[in-house]
Amino acid sequence: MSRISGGQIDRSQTLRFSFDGVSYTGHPGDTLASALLANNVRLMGRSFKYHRPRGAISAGSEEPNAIVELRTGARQEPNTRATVTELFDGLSAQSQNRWPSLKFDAMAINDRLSPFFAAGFYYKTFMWPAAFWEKIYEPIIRRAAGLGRLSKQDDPDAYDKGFLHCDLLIIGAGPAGLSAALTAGRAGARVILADEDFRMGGRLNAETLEVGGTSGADWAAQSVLELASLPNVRLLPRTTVIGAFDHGIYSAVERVSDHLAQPLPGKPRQILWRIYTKRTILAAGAIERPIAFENNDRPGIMLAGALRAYANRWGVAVGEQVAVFTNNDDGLRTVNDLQAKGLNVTLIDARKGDEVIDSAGRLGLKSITIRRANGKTETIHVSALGVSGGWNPNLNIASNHRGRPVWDDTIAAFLPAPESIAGLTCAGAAAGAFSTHAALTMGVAHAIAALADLGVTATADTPSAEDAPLNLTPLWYVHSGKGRAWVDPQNDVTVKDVKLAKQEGFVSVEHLKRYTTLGMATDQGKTGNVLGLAVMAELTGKTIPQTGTTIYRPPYTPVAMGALAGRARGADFKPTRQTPSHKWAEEQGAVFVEVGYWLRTQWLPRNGEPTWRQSVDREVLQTRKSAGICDVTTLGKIDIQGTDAGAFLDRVYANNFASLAVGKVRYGLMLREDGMVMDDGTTARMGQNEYVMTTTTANAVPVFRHLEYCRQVLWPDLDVQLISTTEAWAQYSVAGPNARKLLQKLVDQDISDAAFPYMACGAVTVQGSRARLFRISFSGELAYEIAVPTRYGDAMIRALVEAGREFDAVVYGTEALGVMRVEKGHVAGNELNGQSSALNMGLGKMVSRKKDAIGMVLSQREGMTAPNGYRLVGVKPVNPAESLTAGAHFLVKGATATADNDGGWLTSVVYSPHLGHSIGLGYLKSGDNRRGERLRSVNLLAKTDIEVEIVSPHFFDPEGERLRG
Amino acid sequence: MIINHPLLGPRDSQEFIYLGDAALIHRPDGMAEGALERFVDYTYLRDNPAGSHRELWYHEQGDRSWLVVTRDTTTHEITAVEMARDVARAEGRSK
Amino acid sequence: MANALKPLTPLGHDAPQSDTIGAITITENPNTALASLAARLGREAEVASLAAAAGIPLPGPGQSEAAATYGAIWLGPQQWMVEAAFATHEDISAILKPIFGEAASITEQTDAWVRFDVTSTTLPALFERLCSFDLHKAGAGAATRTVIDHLGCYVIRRTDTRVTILGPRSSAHSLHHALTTAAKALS
Amino acid sequence: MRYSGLRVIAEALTGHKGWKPAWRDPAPQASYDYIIVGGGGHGLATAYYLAKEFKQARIAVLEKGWIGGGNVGRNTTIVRSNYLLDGNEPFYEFSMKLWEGLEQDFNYNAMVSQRGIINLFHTDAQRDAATRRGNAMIMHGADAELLNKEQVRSLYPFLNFENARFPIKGALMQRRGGTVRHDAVAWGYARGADQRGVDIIQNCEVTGMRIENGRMLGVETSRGFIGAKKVGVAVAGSSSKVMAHAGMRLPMESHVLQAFVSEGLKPLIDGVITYGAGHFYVSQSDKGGLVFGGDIDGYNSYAQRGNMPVVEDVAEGGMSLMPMIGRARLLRMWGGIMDMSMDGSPIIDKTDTEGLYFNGGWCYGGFKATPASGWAFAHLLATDQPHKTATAYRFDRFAKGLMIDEKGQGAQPNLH
Repeated sequence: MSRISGGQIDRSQTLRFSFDGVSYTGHPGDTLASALLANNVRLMGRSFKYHRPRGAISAGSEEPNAIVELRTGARQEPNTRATVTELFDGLSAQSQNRWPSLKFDAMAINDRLSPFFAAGFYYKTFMWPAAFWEKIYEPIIRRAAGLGRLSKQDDPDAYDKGFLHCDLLIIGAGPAGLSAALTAGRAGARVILADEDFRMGGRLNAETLEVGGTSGADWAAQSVLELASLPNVRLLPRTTVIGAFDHGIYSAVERVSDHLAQPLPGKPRQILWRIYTKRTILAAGAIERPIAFENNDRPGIMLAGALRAYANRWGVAVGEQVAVFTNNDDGLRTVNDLQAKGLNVTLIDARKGDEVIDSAGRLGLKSITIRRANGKTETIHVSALGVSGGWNPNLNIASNHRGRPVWDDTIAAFLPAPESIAGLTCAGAAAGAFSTHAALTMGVAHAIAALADLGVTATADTPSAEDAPLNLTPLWYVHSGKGRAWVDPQNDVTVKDVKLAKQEGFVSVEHLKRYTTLGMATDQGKTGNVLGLAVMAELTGKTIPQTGTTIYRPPYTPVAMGALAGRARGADFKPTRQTPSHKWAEEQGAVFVEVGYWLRTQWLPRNGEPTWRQSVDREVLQTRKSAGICDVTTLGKIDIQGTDAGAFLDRVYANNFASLAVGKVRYGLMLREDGMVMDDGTTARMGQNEYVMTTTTANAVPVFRHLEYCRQVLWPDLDVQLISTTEAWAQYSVAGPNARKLLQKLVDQDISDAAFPYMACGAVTVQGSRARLFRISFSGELAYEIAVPTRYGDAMIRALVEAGREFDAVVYGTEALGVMRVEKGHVAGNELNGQSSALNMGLGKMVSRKKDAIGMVLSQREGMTAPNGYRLVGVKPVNPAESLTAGAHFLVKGATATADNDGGWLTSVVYSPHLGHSIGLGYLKSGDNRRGERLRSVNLLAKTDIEVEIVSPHFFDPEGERLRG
Repeated sequence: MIINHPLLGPRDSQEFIYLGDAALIHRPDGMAEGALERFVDYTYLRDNPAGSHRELWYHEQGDRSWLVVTRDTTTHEITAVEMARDVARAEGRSK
Repeated sequence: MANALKPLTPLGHDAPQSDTIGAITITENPNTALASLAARLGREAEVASLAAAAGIPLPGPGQSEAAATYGAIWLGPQQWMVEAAFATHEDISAILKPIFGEAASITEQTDAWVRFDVTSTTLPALFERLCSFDLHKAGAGAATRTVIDHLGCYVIRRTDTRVTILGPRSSAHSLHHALTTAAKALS
Repeated sequence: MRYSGLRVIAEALTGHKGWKPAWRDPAPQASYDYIIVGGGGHGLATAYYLAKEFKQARIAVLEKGWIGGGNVGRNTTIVRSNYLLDGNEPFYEFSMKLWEGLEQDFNYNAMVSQRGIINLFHTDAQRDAATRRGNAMIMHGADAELLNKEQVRSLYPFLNFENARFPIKGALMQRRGGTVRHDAVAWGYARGADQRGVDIIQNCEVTGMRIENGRMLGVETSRGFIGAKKVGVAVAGSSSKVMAHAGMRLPMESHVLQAFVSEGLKPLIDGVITYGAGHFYVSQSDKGGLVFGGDIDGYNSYAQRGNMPVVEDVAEGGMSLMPMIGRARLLRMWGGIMDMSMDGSPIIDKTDTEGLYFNGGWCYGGFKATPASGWAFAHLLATDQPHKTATAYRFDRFAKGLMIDEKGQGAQPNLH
């Protein structure tokens, strides 16, 4: 048992967990890694390429080796770092990327063949024969690659998003972060203190150092208690700040439930916080780096600080016989602490010329070979080796805005560039200040400075602490034999690979990274990048800063996709908009269709109608025969008022509006400035200075935005006011020969043709309640649109249906609506495709050139007025039994199906029950001169090829007598 | 990003819709001589500077004001936010 | 005028729906009539005095204000949403138009919106999960439009413990779902 | 030096001593016949084809940083020729055919992998548009199939077919579409061009253009003046900056497009999937990462980094399309600067300055276009005639009203 005394674990409680099916126990406060080590399990994973046996090298989120599949079933999480996985009762984890088992991994053959798998080898082979790549080489590579497995089941957990605001965000709750938070918190500022660990305190929890006369860990605990008592301070443990974005916005993930077997009912697994802050202090500490030597990747070989952390924080000795290989004084701390714990420790101090040159132990470290300064080599038996090549300030977030870090020779590491992110400063080890004293004082000083910017006065109160220097003498890799020395352990990038990259000219740090995959693993090179850079620098005889720097992009550590999506998934992906007749339609068993966010009635099946076509045919025929009712509420409605409203409409519509009389409606065509059709609809003049514009359902929002742009930006002195009324009114179309009779039963005023002629509009009452009536028609029938306040929409549809009973009126959906508009040759979505001009649509004459309306000028360009351009045509099959397909293209008889012969395409196709055959609208080159011509409509996807006749787009009542009836 | 709305103070740019270069304020006169050439230039050509850029944003999920935002396209730093209507008037737009 | 048509609430019921989840109560409120009021160009001062005379408050940007009969929410430059009791002001635009004549543009908005009144002693914690409107800072009277689960909504801080949300009526169910889900996550 | 499996084995057995630099590191000469500004995919491909196909010499590629550091090194690696319009489809199909023979042609394994791309549709209108597009593709010699819902399900059973806000109705499939190892494309062209005598000059930024009475004389650079008979600019993302040296304003804006990769996972997704109801497209790299992207951030930017709203929007699309990825982790995100043109389509054309040629405005389409773009630009530079597949990519199409607007969004770059 390698549990030793001490540590911040609760030994009074025992937690059961399993790894690769074997049961173990641990304690609250353990991580999966500390608990496994406590159970003498050092082997935790396999490397990506060579499948080398691996164990934890760190005690933090920078871990590249100890990554496992956590949990089972739909909650299985691949690539989870054992070193930051908080232990819970019942935890189950599996090793990954090995077969058949972790101890006996067949893929380890790659390790034997490693000479053939040097950096970039795959760019140089697998090219012959060409067809073999997809068929043979790549499938093998894909199967072998990848790390953990996703369950392929839907993620069962919920994720939340949230928004937080503060004066000062402090990232990291080590000595610098805590002292900054205490300083700012006591001064009354709004503070957020976030730390990725479940226990705040940072390195203080892993050290035996004293702060203010008490143990660092106790000081941290007391500080956290005080901060928790301050109402203006928000503590966010288990929260990783993943990136710095523009203007003081930071993104953070709080792991609300990951330390539980599963989330509590109603609770999210994680919350993605968007933090708005005025100032930020990055106090994320530093990350220790290894020294590369042959076979430096065996389980049991760790960073010296991690070895110390396991002993001090978790009461775990990784071995009785231990060695420490260091080039700085921090490594000596590990020696002292472990010796104090009664372990037998050998020191190899590189500064004295001693080096570790090799190690042995197939599945875990058994011995190391040391070359002493005097050249003598010796092999000693150890089960743990702590390595310290120095510490890299954890400047990750500070480089998110691509500010280049600056090299500091005294610590042989990169420091965050000053001012690299507006409002952010770095304190403590993250700024290269490695002593506890420096961290505490810097935290205090930065908090005072940040608050001073905001006009808040804070006072310094810094506890005493050690202030020892690092005394580092750089050593990056040990020069010795032919073996491999790992730089990036997960991706199996070795010193040799860096040398090969150099040899082949991939010297730029970006080329090095991309060619060798250095730093591309799940740890994003937190431990390996600077080492790789240093090796390249040595090879090229340049300094490290000359060779390049490494900057980091978000996220700081990998983030669950679920957290980034939050609640917006499945049926909640986007909001749903319901029409006023929705409840009624549901009762009738209507079939609904998504139209943008709207759900509209597509058709209303009646008993004994097995196919949708029968329902739609009935709706169309009955409407044309008697009367039909349709919910048209989804059309955009924009209330336009002001003394210049008429002049305004004259500029946003291509056709003339100035002459529209009060009480009248007119069809309007709206162009984009590039001359293409933007939208169409009717606009009604309800009063002297009052208009109601309707837009297509799809363009309601863009058109409103465009109108605001026109009145605010283009013509700021026009007296025009706008507001949307789309949802304020429930609007129903009543169409068909009996439409008037039907409506008259409900409308209190006379709506005879004389009193309410075609294209009339006005306020009316429906059995006493307020309503608006428009005599407009999309179907080509005698038709009205009646609008009542939305709350009465449900009652209105029921009233209309009731009133229509004597006429056997139907309620029709979007399909029947579509049939009738194609029969009438009205353009809609498929024709209003943003690529079509008024001329293309056969509406060229509507574009007035006598006024400066938007789009008029550019619609006159030669390319848009060419006579051989597309024109809207009607299309019908020569053989009525054949049906057309929207999207099919036009070819003349005998022409091959090539682009040169492409005449155009069918935009919309419906079956016209009125005509008894399929009909369509299409865009055909020179279409308006080709009436009566016979062409082929070809759909190469379905291999259909039918003869069609080009006809007028107005299939039904071309003179429009019915709608005036 | 945060846009400091002249009337409403700092707002998340997610509430806004971006249009483009504020030069769009200067729509040519469609009835004037040589209108076509001017409209082609106005509609299609952009300075697209790497640096300070005056651009139009619309507070769609807010007060529906169009704003002229001066923003550095290399750092995203915003140095000025004005009501587009005021800017348009100041630059000679009227009816 | 007597009304033959029977109204439905935005959530599709005869009576307003109310949900209490933990310490949070979310109540549908159909009893307010709404109309937008926008000053015509150049007649802003006139509108201000007419409003004052009629007891209609015209709060500044980001604000709402309640008076005896009328309340108002700032919508945009020279534009407000006027509130009054539905029982007495169902035809609110017809009531307001005579007050302002041609000095202002008035548009009925009552049924364009679903109104939810949210009461809780922990409103800031709830709204942290809904939108970027900071209720820790925004006291009574603060009002803004922002985004809640992709929906553009007005959030009006009536008191420390009561907030009104005006959302698009057609999405009443989606908005209600968003509010109750957030409330459950906190309870 | 020729690459081959045998060579790899031989080198492995002799300690990899024999590998030579993939390309030289020459100092710039006083003048060249051709200067290609921009050592990205398009610039390197242009130089390669100028030398190999058009037998031209005295060619230099000037790169301000390191080659392949622009969009060719920061994209989602998708190749396809599923375009709609006559102005585009022949060009992208030509590009696809070049991809299909590329590796043998330049003797570098760029892992051109034709595992198929599907564009999902969710409404009847989208299906109609897909039908129109599919027919246009076939008429231009490309391949296209229309899949119904069940065919999509059989390919990708884990997509969200139940309880979806926007149900999947089917997809347009191009089986020849797929992915390519993006960095390898730049390296392969660079190596191939270098072997044919092209000088690839890194860390050499063009700071000005020397033009006399309408004629290009050469370019001022951070490494001094370099004379040239013809200068071809292929600097996507920086086009406006560089062409400003010639006093030109371009019909484009620079925008940031973010792209994303997840942690390595065992194989899940074989081909490329594009969501039709949200901003999300995804494939899985041979290394195991899910490579995905969505919409541009939408504001002018040269910053090569984006903001969270788009990240969250993309994740929402991903979770809605394939809820299994909730527990996969986003590993890294990056931003590339796109030339977003006014109609969403590129320009490969001469300029009013004699001897100055321009290639840019690729919007999202740049990577898949790399081979054809290089070939067509080389053709223009060598013959002063547009390549037959690129005749529509002219500057004057806007003045003439001949826009190539695939999305029908008009003159607003951030909508394309």
